[in-house]
Formats: sequence, structure tokens, C-alpha cells
Amino acid sequence: MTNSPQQVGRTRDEMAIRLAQDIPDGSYVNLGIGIPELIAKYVPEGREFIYHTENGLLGMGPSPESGLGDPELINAGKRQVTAIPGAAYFHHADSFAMIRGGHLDLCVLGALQVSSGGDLANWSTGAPDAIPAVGGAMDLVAGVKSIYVITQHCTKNGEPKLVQACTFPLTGCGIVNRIYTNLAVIEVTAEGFQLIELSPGIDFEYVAERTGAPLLPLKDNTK
Amino acid sequence: MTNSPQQVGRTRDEMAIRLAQDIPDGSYVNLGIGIPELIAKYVPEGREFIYHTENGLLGMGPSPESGLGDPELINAGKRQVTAIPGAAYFHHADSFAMIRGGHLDLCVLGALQVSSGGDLANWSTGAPDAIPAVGGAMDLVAGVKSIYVITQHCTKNGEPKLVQACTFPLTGCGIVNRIYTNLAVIEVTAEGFQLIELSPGIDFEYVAERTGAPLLPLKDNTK
Amino acid sequence: MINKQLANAEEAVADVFDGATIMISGFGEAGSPIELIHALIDHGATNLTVINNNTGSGEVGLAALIKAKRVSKMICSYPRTANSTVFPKLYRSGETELELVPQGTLAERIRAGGSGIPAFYTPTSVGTPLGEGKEHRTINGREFVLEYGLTADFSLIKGRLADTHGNVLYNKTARNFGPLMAMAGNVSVIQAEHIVTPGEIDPEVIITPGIFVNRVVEIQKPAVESELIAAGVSYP
Amino acid sequence: MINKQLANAEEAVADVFDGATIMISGFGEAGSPIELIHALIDHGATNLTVINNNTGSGEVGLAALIKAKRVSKMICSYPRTANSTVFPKLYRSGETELELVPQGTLAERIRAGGSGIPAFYTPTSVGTPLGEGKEHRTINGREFVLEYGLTADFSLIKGRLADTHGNVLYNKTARNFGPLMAMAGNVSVIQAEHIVTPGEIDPEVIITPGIFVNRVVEIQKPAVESELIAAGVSYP
Repeated sequence: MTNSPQQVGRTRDEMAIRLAQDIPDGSYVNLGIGIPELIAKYVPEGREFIYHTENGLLGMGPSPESGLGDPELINAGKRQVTAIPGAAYFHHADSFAMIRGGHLDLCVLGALQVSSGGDLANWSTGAPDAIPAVGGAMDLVAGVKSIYVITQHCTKNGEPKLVQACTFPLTGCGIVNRIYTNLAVIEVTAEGFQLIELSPGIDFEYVAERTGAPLLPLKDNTK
Repeated sequence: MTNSPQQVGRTRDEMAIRLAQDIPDGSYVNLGIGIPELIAKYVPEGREFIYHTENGLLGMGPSPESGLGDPELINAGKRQVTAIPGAAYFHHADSFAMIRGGHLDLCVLGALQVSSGGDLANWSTGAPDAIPAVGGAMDLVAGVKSIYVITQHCTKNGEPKLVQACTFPLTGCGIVNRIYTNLAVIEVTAEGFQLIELSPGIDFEYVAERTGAPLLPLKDNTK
Repeated sequence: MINKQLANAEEAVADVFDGATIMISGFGEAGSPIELIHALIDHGATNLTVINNNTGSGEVGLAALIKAKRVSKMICSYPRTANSTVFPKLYRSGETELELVPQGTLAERIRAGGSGIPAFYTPTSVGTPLGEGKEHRTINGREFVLEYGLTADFSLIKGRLADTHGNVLYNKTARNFGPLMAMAGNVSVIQAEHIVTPGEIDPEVIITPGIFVNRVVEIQKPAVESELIAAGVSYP
Repeated sequence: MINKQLANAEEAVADVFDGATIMISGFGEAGSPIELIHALIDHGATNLTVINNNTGSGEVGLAALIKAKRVSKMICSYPRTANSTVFPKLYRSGETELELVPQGTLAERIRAGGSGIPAFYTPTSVGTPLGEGKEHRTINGREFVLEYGLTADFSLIKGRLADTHGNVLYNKTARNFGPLMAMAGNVSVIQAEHIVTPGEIDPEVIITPGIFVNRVVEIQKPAVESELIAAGVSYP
């Protein structure tokens, strides 16, 4: 889409590491499927996060050692997990009471598109023959205190995922707070996409060119 | 109110015994405070009822022996009780889900007034300086499958409690199924109060005179 | 005296009628009552509306019920799963209808149905295609949609331990929709690995009190869906 | 690392502000957090709206808070109890306002408030004085009233056992409103007889998961309200 030379930015793991640094100690966190799951590997030294999985577990731990799992102890992605000391099991209505009732501090999700108004599309491409499947995404974005998106800045075809208005079916309106991509960390503000930080080796122009809506440059914090 | 000679009818315990005979085996039952509580003493041979108390216990047993109770194991009347084998504790929202969701088979309540349309008044006399207090009565009558009233036929002043229309504030509308008094067993039907059975030694006229709405005589079941 | 235990899964589903609405517990394979579902397939009832979070995997359990063309409508939040090929085919051919409900709304609708709450407001789905056509209302400055309670003629549920009064415990994240569906089923059927005498379970730890349960059957070593699929099993 | 334990009841209520809405657990004396209430009396916050099923007994706990004229409004289902003389006097003199709510509606409103459900329909109170003035709606041929969720600035709750993550177990029928109020309080405070390390409580039996709890304090031998009353105690 542009002729500027390729800039690499952060890997998926580096994106997860970067996002994890912004999660306060003691946070209750729900991690979506995909890149968000990587965050659990990169909890900063001295901090403790408690992971919620919407299928009924608070205090989710890492995957079990091979052969030691229980097919009835799984996460929302239906993969086997473990439970940490202090964990609790509960039914789906209680689980979504936690979500809808604003008890979770942070949800990190993947995205198909995010608009400059904070709308998120992440559950359907709207393709006519696709089987629509939403899961808990709409509840999470409607209820969790902060919604962070972690995603590649552009699609595999180079199209921007950060757009003026989503063309895919929405998951929720005006609910995304921050976006962590391979290229940058961006806050969704009343004025639109606000750059917070460029990934190492990335230029502002390079990011702006690949963003489908105006990108406000870094604020001068030296004033 | 009438000049006919006093007829005695059933005692409170006999009323409870009579009502208990009409409860099917295996019923889930909520007993109100007062005469209803006596029913638990008179479960017919070969039957098992499970008692629900709305403050969070299914499988309520009798009062504990003196000195063996727990002030945190009480019934809705705030008296110490016990728990039978198979009992379960739960919180108030689950308890009223049982009630409102139609999971209880029977609730037996006292009454200030019952109308021929099945309206019940049992929580307030509407006196201007009374402290209004409703508890769970309105939820019980709105949700439990069958509502039986057990009460003296008349007030201490000889006024009928079974009336054309309640003058006291209502607990619920059209929800009473049957009334067990010292004088008779009466069903609330679309046609009004239908006599089902006279207490031993009681005349139809004696009951009809003390009932504030038309009383339909016993149906001839020999046809 | 009260004894809700039946001899086997066959008896427990014997009166399921054509056209019935059936809630089936489980989130993926966790909590899926495979033996009850297979008994339902054997029983033959058809034109069913099934409420489950997913649509089954492989060709066992719920997927086998769908493959046998017994399900005319699915109400679920996530019909797309790994190894889920049966439902997509019937959905695309128009043979099975789909009502897609956000997961938390699905859970709350089932709880409401079992709790005598006919309808409630939720922020979930506002401004999305799943909120379209639903009644909206602004409360304290925020917009909500109106959702209705769900009930079922039968609920088929997998527990871990039950007693003959119908008190039930579950296993880890297999609990998921089970306690809610027990509340919302007109006839709620539990399959449990062990059925004990009332009093053997501490009343403080019971998850589903017996009042919500009509029938219990003991299935001592329930099949594991992923193992059946790995072994290439196709039911029946 | 996460540790929600505070040193004592005084610390746990130190930031309660004048005009706050406070949920207090308990049904009669069962589940009443007397030590937290007494700490609140000592603290001095006033003009409180208090949500509790009752209005306390004697002159200890909730009744003592009311007697100290810290409560401008009570939301409850049953303000008339044996040994309850404090509230009636202040109610009749107009010093304390009363919002009377049917018990099941009160419980469901608290659960709704904690669950992000702003409003729901219920059959309870239709056709009665407590349904008057409320929005009515006919659903499937039956009439219902609209009720709104309740939340609080602080919830004061008595548990039996808790851990430092805020997971809580209760004692018998003292459970009552505790788990609901823990969900609905912006700051939820638990007093428990024992506070243990995370992992000491089986995750299958936890009633209130720690996410709903902000503070826990250990009160090893909590006072028994009926014993205080029998002994003629009047707090402070």
C-alpha cells in the first residue's frame, strides 16, 4: 500500500511482553484466544495477575504437563489448563456476572478491525457462508473495565486493521481503550487514535501510513 | 354476628393434620410462620416432604434439642432449626429462584383475609402507624405452584376472614388454591368458594353464615 | 420416600417427545452428558430444539444427534469448533436453524428462565448485529437490550456426584451450564459417576440442590468425547 | 502480591464516607457482621443508606447503628422483628426513611446490581401496594413489574472462612445475602473467623470467589447478637 521500506517492529511475543508491562499488580484479567494467551508467560517481576476464563474458573494456571491434564479443566479456547492455589470454580451465570458486572479489570482481545471511536470487530467477517460464532466476546467488551486489543497492525494483505469505521460486524461500540500492535501502542481517545509509543525502529510516518484513520503524534511530555 | 349456637370444629393441630393429608409424597413445601409450622409434626405415614425455608435451606428439620442449636441455623421465623440428611444451603437469590421459578410444590400460609377470587391479604392491616413488613410472602404467592391457607375461619371478633373482596393490603391476586379452617376445607374456584369438606360436627349453614361471600355447597360425588 | 434414581440413561429419556426443547450441559466436551445424548439418539425423538453452548465435535454426543437429523434448531453462542463439521453442513443446507446468542446472555437467559424472571436488560450486543431488532432502553444514561428467559422441556446434564434426592456436584470447569440448566428444565436429568445416599454430601458444598432435579442415573465411567473422536468413533 | 487482609475492622471501614450506601449481610442475627458494624459506629460516618433484610434487634449491631442516628434510609423487606424497637421509633418520628422491598425482589435486585443487569421483570408484588407506581408489562399473558438493580458503595459481610485472595465460605443459613452483597458492593469487606493462605480452600466449594471481595479481616470469635441482647448490652 506504500512504498516505504519494510519495518519489522515487535514480534508476537514482544507485543505480549509490552502489554504485560501495563497491567497493574493484582489485576483480574481475561485473555482472549491467540496472541492474548501469550501474555500469561510474561508477567513482570513482582506482580501477580489472576486469570479468569469465562467457562468457569478464576485463577487459571498454565497448561498441564503432557498426560496430566483433565479434559474437564479447560479454558475458553477449550485447551487443557491448570488451577492455581486460591482458584475457584463457578457456573456460567456467575462467570458472566463477573464480566458484565464490571468486576474484571482487563480483557485483552484480538481484532479484525478497531475504529478510531473504539468500536471493535473481532467475531465475524460477515462472509455469507460463514457460520456465525460469537462466544463471550460481546459480554466481555460490554462489561470489563478496560479493553485492550493486541493485534498485528495490518492484515496479511497489508490492509489497515485500525480504521475510521469498521466494515465487519461489530462486537461492541466505543469500548476499546488501547491497542498494542507490532508497530506501536495506541490509545483510543475522544480525538481518535493517539500514539503512545512506537515500537523500536519504527517511524511515526510508517505507522500513520498503515493506519486507516488519523493518528495523533506522541504528545510532548517534556512541557 | 349470628345467633346459631357455637360449634367448635378443628383445633389448630387438627387443622394441620387435615392439611398434611392433602400433601403428596415427595413434595417440596414452604411453611409460613404460625399454624403452618405445625404441619411438620404431622407428616402422614409413608410420606416424605422436604421443607424449604426462604433464608437458605432445603431439607429443614425440627428444632434442635435445647443447647444444641446454632444461632446461624434458623428458619424464616428466625427460630433455630436443624438440617436433615440430604439438606442443602444456598444464598438468597438461589432460594428465591426456587420460589419464583415455580420449583416449590406447595406453600402454606396464614391469612388476615382471603377473597372468593383467591386474593390473599396476610402482611399488613394497613393501620397508619404500623411498621410495614412483607418478608418473602409476596414472592411465595407469586411463584409457588399451590398456595394453601390455614387459618381460623373468623377473627377473634367474629368477623369473617373469607370475604368477597379483601379490605387489607393484598399479598397477591388470585393465588390461593385452598383454605383450611377450623370449620371447613374450601377450594377457591372460578365460581368462588367451593366447600370441599366440613369439619366434624359442623353444619354447612354454620360455615356459610361465617363466610363473607357465597359458599357453594358440597358437590354430590355419588352421581 | 424420595428416590430420583432411575436404572439407566434409556429410562431417563424415555418420555422425550418430538418437538421438545432440550437443554444439554457442557462447554465443548467438558460437562457434555454423552451417555444421555446417545440414549436420546437411540430413543428416536426428533424435531428437537437444542440449547447448548456449542454444536458438538466429531460424530459423537451432540454432533451425532445433529448428524442423525433430530435437531431442527440450535440455540448456542459458538457453533464453530475444532472437529465440528456436522452442524455447518446442515446449517448451510438450511436443515438446521440457528439462533446465535452471546454466551453471557445465553447463561443469564437460562438462569432467568429457571428463576421466574421473564425478561431482563443487558448491555451485551448493543450496537451489534445481534442486538438488531431487539427492544432497546436507556437506563441511567446507558443503552441496554431486552432479553427473555429460556426454559426447556428436558435438561440433560452431566454431574460428578449426586445423591438420590438430586443434589449434585460437578467436576472443575465441567460445571459451566449444568446448574443453570437444572433450574430451567421442566424435567432435569443428571448423569453422575456416583450416586450416594442423602446425607453423604456436605450441605455446605452442594452446587445444585435436589429441588431442581427430577432424575439421576449412574454412569460410572462416562466416555471422554475427545478420546472417542481420536478413536474415530461415529455414533450410533 | 495479592493480599486483601487488613489488620482489623477499624481499618476495613476507615474510608466510609457520609452519605454512603452500605449493604450489610444477615437475616436476623444469622450472618450479621457485628464487629464491622460496631467499627462503623466508632468511625462516625452518618447519613447512610443501609440495605439489610431487617433493621436489627436490641441495641447492638445494626440496631445500634440506627439508634446512633447514622442511618437516614433503610431498604429492607422486614423491619419488624422481635426485640426491634429502635427502628420503629425513628421511622414513626420521620427521622429514618423506609423503602420496603419484597425479600425475593431485594435479593434479585442485589444480584442484578452485582451482575451488570440494570433491570428485570418479576411477578412479585403485582396487584399489591408494593407494585403500585411501578412500570408494568405483560409477557406471555402474565403481568410483571420492572425492578432495578441495587449496588452499594460498601458491603459489610460476615463469612466463616476466607483466604487472603478474598475467597469466602459461610456458615449454614448465615450465607443468606452475603454472596450477593459481595457482588454488588463497590468495596466489599468480609469479616471471617479464620483467614487462610490461598490454596487451603478447595476451589470446588468456594461460595464467593475473591474477585468480588476487596478486604478481609479476621474476627476470631464474633459476638452472637442474641447473647449480647440477653446480656443487656447496648453499643457503644
